[in-house]
Amino acid sequence: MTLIQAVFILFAALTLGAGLMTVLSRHLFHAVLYLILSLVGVAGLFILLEAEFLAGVQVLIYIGAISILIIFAVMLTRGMARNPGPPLNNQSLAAAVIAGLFFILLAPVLAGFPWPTAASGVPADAIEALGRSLVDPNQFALPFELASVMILAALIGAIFIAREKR
Amino acid sequence: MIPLTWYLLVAAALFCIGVYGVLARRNAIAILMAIELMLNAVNLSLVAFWRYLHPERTVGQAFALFVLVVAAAEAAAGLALIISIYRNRETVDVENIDLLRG
Amino acid sequence: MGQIYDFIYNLLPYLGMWLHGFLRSLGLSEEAVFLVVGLIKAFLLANFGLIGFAILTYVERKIVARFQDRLGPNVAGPYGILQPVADGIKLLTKEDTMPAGADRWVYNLAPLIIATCALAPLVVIPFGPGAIGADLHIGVLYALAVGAGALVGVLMAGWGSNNKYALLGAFRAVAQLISYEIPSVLSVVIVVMIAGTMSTVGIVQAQDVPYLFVLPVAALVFLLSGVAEVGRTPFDLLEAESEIVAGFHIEYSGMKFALVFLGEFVHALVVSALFAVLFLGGWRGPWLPPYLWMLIKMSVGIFLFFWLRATLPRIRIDQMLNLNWKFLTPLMILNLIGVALVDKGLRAAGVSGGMWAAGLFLFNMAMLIGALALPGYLGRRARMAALAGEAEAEAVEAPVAAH
Amino acid sequence: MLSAYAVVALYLLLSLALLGATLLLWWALRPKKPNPLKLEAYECGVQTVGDTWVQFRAQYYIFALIFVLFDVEAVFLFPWAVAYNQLGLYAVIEMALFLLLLLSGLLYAWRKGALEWV
Repeated sequence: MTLIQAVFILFAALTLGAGLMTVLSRHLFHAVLYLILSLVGVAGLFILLEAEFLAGVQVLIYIGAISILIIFAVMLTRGMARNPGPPLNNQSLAAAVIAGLFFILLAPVLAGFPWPTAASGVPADAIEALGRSLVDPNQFALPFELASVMILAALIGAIFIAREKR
Repeated sequence: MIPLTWYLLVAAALFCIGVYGVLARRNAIAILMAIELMLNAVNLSLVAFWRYLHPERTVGQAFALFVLVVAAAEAAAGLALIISIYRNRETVDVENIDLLRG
Repeated sequence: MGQIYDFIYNLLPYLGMWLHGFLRSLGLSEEAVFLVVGLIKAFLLANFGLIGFAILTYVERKIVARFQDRLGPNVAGPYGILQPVADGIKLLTKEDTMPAGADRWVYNLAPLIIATCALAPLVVIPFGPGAIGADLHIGVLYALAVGAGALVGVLMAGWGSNNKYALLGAFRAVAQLISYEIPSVLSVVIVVMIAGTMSTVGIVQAQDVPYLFVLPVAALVFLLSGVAEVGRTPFDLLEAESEIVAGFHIEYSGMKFALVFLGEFVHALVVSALFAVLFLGGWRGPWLPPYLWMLIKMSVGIFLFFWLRATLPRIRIDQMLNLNWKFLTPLMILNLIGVALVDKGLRAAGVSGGMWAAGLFLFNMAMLIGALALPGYLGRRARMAALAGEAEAEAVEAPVAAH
Repeated sequence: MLSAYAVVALYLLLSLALLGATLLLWWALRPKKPNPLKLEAYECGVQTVGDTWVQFRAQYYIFALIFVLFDVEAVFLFPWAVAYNQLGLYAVIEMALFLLLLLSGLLYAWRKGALEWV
């Protein structure tokens, strides 16, 4: 096993272990912290995949923003955080079976399929190319503007819902 | 070199963990977190395919970015809904939020 | 003479070359040499942060004391220069307290996370050509992203302490930090746009004219939001001693407190280093060696922080949020669009070099003056309207009173 | 590219280790005289009243929400900014449209009073 594979296994174990703790953790605040840890693992995997821009974005958005939002929500609904009942509902066993079966069905397909691999490496100007393609009318200009509309919709909707009515 | 299948297996496992969380947790915020895990699994497989199949094209990274926007919008609006429900019903347990009108 | 100057000027590259040759002569492979050099770099950088923290505590007390016509620390050693050592020994012999009901792991890990996240951006700060921990393609994005990790540490500290003030302080701190992240990210985007790269080295190399004189609005906003993110006066309401005692780190004692404190000071160091890299031209400058220029430019930002702290009172939380969301954020968005359009226009007209810089500078100054005049005008109009309304109300009431 | 991140990882681990070492040194040196009074929550010496879970304002959430959405927008700006020098006017206009849409969202929040603290 090479060093890089060892690093991969480390990050994969971090991602999966922390992810598992996220869904199992009794305490909601701890679940958020495990979620953050899991997202750090995913950022590490992104770096191994040489998608450094996405790794940075992952840390900036998921850890620096979305998880903060989740923690705020946890604190605002703290009545639940303080005396958590059983974290799982009565269909948890069935859920485990479904998720496990799903993985068991999926894994051989993924492992067995002969994926073609490109010989070329990541170009040095990958981020630049991404920027160009985002505003290129033949590529992602429309989704790009729609993303803005979507953010706007989420902003207006969420403010409308969460505002304290006076 | 790491085989592509390793990444796909990790992504699949993460996705299944998310599925379990969505199905089994009672707290609405916890369900939202499990959804974030699933979105991350999707992103991971998108980026892995990008790296191994078409690193010279930008489509993988661009899609991962759009997934990120969806995740952020979903978290913002979803949590706002949960807070609003908590304010009215004093609970965020999805077992108790089963009426279409409060 | 020339040789000595050359040696001092190129001290860091020479050291690097010597180290590389020395390690190779020991019979190490190229990878092993890379690893050892990386380790040495990492060690030096981490110690730069830690020693910088020790020096800054001393310098801050001295400077603030001078502003207030006091002497500052002057007992430990000549001019009190050993004060940081004394502080360190004191903190090392303090008892550890953990409040009852604290969340054990969360409470104890929070200071480590805060301090590490504050130290992390130092690795992309260039101290000269080639003298950088790691020249990442996403340099400034990395610095912004790992800085955001400290937010989680703050929330962990607030939650784990099981204390009202700590939790309130953490909420306030995070509300402030996240608000001011937007203008600072936008000003960084403007710099990235003009420089055409996110690498810190690339940004320094692109600055033939320091961006302070090309993008003054972005520079000012970056500095202002930097002050706010570090949480120093006038934006120190996240630890307002007189309101919520000390904020999120109220329950920490001894070395754990020192780590939180270290986070604050190193963050100040990092912000001023980033300011030097983004707007002051980094290591570039005449005569003096690059690393000295970098240190001088960093101390400009640091001195500004101390100056502000000694001069200004604390602002209220609503003022803090209004300044950010109703002024800085719209201003930066419009500035971004404006700079992009003016730059494209100037380039289309074939203007380059000094004239290009002057054009952007003039545009920025016009925008700044306009932006500063507008709230003043609106405020005056609102006040006049309110006064007129009062006068009218009196005029209506007066006959009733006479009656 | 990965080698640069190896240095970053080394640096992060090393600074964590150094900070951890100071904590260990402290652990070895510090006095240990436990006393239940010392473990009470510090509120300036006044006896703690009630719960730690004081009422929080939903306003905090609103600001966090606006922040998240603007942060996402900033993330789109970065690759665009890197490519900016090679792009024509149309790219600037597209980005201006993108930003002005968001600015209108901010104005909506302003008009609705969501940006007021009190």
